[in-house]
Amino acid sequence: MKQVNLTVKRNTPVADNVIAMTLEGDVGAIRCPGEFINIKVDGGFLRRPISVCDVDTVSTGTKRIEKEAQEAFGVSLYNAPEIGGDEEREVQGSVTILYKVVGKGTEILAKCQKGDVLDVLTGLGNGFDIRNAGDAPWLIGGGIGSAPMMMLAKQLIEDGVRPTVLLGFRTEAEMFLHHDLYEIGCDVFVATEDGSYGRKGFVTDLIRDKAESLYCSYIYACGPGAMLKAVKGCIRETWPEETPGTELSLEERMGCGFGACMGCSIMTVNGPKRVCKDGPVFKAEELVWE
Amino acid sequence: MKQVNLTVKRNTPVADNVIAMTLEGDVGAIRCPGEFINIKVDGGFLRRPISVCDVDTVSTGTKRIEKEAQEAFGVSLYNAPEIGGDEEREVQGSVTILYKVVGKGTEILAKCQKGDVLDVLTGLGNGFDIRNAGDAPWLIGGGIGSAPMMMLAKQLIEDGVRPTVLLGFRTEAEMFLHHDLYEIGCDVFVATEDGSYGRKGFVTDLIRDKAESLYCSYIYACGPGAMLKAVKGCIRETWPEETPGTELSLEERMGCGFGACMGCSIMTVNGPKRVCKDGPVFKAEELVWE
Amino acid sequence: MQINIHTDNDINKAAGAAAAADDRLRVDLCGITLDNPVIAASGTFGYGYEFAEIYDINALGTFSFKGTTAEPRFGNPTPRIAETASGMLNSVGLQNPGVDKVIAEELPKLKKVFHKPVMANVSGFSTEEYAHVCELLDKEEQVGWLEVNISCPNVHGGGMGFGTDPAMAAEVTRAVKAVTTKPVIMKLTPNVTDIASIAKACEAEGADGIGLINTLLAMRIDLRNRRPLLKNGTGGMSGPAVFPVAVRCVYQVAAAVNIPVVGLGGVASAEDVIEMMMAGATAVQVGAMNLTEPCICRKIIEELPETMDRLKIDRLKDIIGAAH
Amino acid sequence: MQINIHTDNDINKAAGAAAAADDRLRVDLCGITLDNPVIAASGTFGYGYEFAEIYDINALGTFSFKGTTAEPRFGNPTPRIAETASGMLNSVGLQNPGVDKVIAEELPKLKKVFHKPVMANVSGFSTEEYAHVCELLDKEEQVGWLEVNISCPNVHGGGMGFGTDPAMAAEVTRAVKAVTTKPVIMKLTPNVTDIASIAKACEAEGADGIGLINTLLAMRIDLRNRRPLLKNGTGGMSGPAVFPVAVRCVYQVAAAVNIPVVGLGGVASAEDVIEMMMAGATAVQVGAMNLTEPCICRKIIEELPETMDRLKIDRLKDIIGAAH
Repeated sequence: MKQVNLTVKRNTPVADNVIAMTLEGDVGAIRCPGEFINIKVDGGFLRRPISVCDVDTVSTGTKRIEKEAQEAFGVSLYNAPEIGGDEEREVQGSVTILYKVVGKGTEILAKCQKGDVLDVLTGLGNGFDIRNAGDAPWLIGGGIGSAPMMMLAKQLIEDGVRPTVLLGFRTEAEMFLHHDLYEIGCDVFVATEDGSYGRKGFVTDLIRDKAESLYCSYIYACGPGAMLKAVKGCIRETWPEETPGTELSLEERMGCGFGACMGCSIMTVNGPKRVCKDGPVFKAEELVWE
Repeated sequence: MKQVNLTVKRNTPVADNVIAMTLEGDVGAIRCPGEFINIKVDGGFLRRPISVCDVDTVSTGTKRIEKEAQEAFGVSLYNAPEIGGDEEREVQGSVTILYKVVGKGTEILAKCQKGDVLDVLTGLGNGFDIRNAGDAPWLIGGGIGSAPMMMLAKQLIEDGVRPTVLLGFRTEAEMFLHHDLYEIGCDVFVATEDGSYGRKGFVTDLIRDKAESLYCSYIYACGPGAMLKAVKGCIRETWPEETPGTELSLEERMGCGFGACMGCSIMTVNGPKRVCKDGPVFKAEELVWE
Repeated sequence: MQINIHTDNDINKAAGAAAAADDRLRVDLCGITLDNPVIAASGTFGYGYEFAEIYDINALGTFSFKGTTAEPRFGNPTPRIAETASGMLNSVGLQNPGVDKVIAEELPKLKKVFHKPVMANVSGFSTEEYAHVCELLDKEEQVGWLEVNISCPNVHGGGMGFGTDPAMAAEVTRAVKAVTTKPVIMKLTPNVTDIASIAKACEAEGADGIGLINTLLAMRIDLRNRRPLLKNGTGGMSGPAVFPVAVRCVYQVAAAVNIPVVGLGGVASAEDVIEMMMAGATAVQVGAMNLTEPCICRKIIEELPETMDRLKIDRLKDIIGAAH
Repeated sequence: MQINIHTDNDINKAAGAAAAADDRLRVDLCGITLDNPVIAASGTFGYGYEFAEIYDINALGTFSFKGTTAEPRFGNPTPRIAETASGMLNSVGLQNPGVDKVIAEELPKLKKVFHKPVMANVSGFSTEEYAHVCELLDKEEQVGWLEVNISCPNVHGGGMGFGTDPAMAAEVTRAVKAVTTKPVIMKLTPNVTDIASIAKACEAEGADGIGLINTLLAMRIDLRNRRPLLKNGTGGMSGPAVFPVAVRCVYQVAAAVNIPVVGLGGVASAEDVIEMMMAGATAVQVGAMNLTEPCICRKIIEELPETMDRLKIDRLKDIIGAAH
């Protein structure tokens, strides 16, 4: 975790009610896809936790952050979010987030102008582990939960893997990222609830469709709780024998966002876990959903 | 009372810790010197009441507001602050206030930039009545309480009267308005507590000095409570027989600033009065000070 | 004093518009219909004149006028006001001209600008005083409801003592009900261990409604002179800071009694009005916000229909207590 | 888990600086010297590890660790958190690994990053449980004080019941004092009619200090699904919104007892620490603000000297209770 001041570089709508914000400054604490940042907004008491969509450093690609870190610390940062050193590691660059305007906090964020400076906690959460991807990973996003798939896909592609991306939206006007993900080299499939674009139906319908023709080595998913439950069930039904390994990124109302307040705890097969610190990404088999 | 959005035109220091802010927009509800405006500041719950230092309308001098009002309503607005019509009367112009940075609210005000828009209640309070001035009025200001003397002096001068102004400050670095008041044609005398400018001592010392040589037809005073008490006592001692009529503008912590909450009530010889609505200007003989 | 902004003509127009409006906003408070559930709270609205200068206060459901005692009261010495995070403290101490002058002077003046039944807020220092003042105000045609404040935190030996003990709350209720005919709403303090027990004691003695919350007992200290900022020491906290405490109290009391609840405490928006109603309030008072946003009540009333649309609420009366 | 940011070397340096500092900030809390009166409050600071990642937590006076019960507890279902004006609600419900695991696992880990006596926060569902947990923690060398929470609003039948009745508060105090040797600070709820009477009952049974306030019982409602926003219904409100209520409670209790008072509730700045101390607090806890400004305690400690200069305060211990 590192507290930094980041400068708004861009804050523009990319779909109905979805805004992309790019923030410039020290992004050195951001290690892996699936992490989030926690933004202080004027007039709100709690910070607003928002998933990292993409990171760029001034001189290097996103993958280099991990490499630099490995060189500096001699360890992989994946699965070691509790390691220290954030304070010392400074990397200038930019981080992009996507957010939906749903309440007072995001309304205030939406009003930010280029040049505004925001107080941000970076390097939060335990993200996706790309070492598990295999050779044919599937990335599944639902609505605003599609955001972290950008950074994840970029890192997989840098590793020489071509991800298959399945995205679900309510309607065409709310779609975003599908084109960007295609441009960087992903195979992208979209479902919309109303059929206004792509397959009519849910992202689970896409899973069933594509499983007939495509191999899946591993699954990364992010979206609303109901979708993730459906995805987990669908995966088990679709591949009853050799179920692909699955990582799910959860949403929960948070107090601090860095593991202090136990406000976002869930019960797992390994006991209570904090979504903000032990997650937001969990292995599917760890989760106990009623 | 009228709620208006005013645009910051100027917000610059004029002395140690004293800032002059000029706000542009509809100032039509401001009727007479001694009134205040009540400004909403971001992050504060209560508005900040600040005395009007000066008003300018786009096409006319300050005195014209009264004249326009007389034409429009057929009555003098002095001593009739409870009359309605503020909503209907729109006069474009600017209002200048002077404020001391003493707490969170004024700190936020001090950060305002040219072009910022503030939510302001205008036309508040019962101000000085220039009809009582006579031919040789004295205007007495202490510290930030000197601010309303500008508009008062201008109106008196438009009426053909040359006011004598006595100002008290702690030290030269905290002085302001003395030069402006001189420039518009007042006789200005200053006392500083440390003697760094003008007479060493208090504004009451100035009263005693000047009373030896100058005639006084009426007194208008504004400043901290302790100063006003001293001034009232000093006037009675200096002119024990024919004590000049005196109007004093009081300070009090306010809730609403427009007479609703009774937060700033004081006891007078005429019963309880609200400083924000019945005042802030009271006749000296009305006040009961222990 | 002249108050001539809103002519009878204006008022007739406003009344016409209200009649034309459907009953989406209408609620019944103790047998009297309110055009909308928004009531300006006692102590933040004077006798309405200051607000009548800037908007037609007949837009309100109604308002509750300044707390009235038998004798005139100046109240507490100043400073009476302090600012807090998202709120304020006051220790006005029931300043009012006394019931006789209220009836002789304020009500006739009020009649010129407000044409709906008004809520009469009553305070006292003894059961007899409460009964006496209520009896007099009960006879006034303009008065629709008696709001009996047994919760003022700012007067010693008065008010809050009655509101912190179920037996004393019951006694005041009984005494007032014995001499009045109009609906009696008992206004309670949140500064108690069990607010529902106080509400039930009032209901058992015939109270027609419960109003809550009065202010939270609080204090600020002046760091420079090292003394409480308010001359009276403690004061009552109000404003958005207290809203979640008020919602909790309304929820608890609404679950405990079968009479209407009037919710107040930090209400600042149409959403807040709806939240209070879902917690169990039949009508909602707006207090401290009147002091910083003088047009807030009108704004809330104007924003209610679109807020209801967004939340798929047809009629406000349908959501009373919906969160239970 | 590795926590290797602050090496022993860092800590020695910090200790050296603290020793060199004059005793302007130093206070005595129940016989133990605090380098400064700033204590991170229980439930907002975990076991300190998360904060040790970003600053040397030995800068603190001390901190109070997560409320500990006899058995492990998962706590309440989510959502457990809601935002309010200048504050927040929580209904975590005493999630903790249980006293045995705290002693076996958390305290040894804590030893690596925190080298001062720590405050052990204890909760329970019976007098026996309080006594049992306190007895175990009392034996741990790292523990400086036992902070007995009889005020948690978020567990049914537990905690707050003990804190709302002087007799029950006295009973818990007596039971804990009988089996412990270290200073016992009883942590009280503000959700009572007369907090001073509870404090006096604790003092009479030998409590060494009083801590207050725990959170204000409150509620928010989700307007879309028309249900309380917190799954548990009500929650505890904290943050700057409650600060004036906390100052009032500290003032009242400090006037009523002769043992030290630990003030907390919405403290957000060096000025707030000073205000609490003037109201009567010997030490001051910082709670909710740790969650939104993780470095707030360090910032407050750093800003205390200049704030004291501005207010002409020589030593903090001189202003304890100055407003009385």
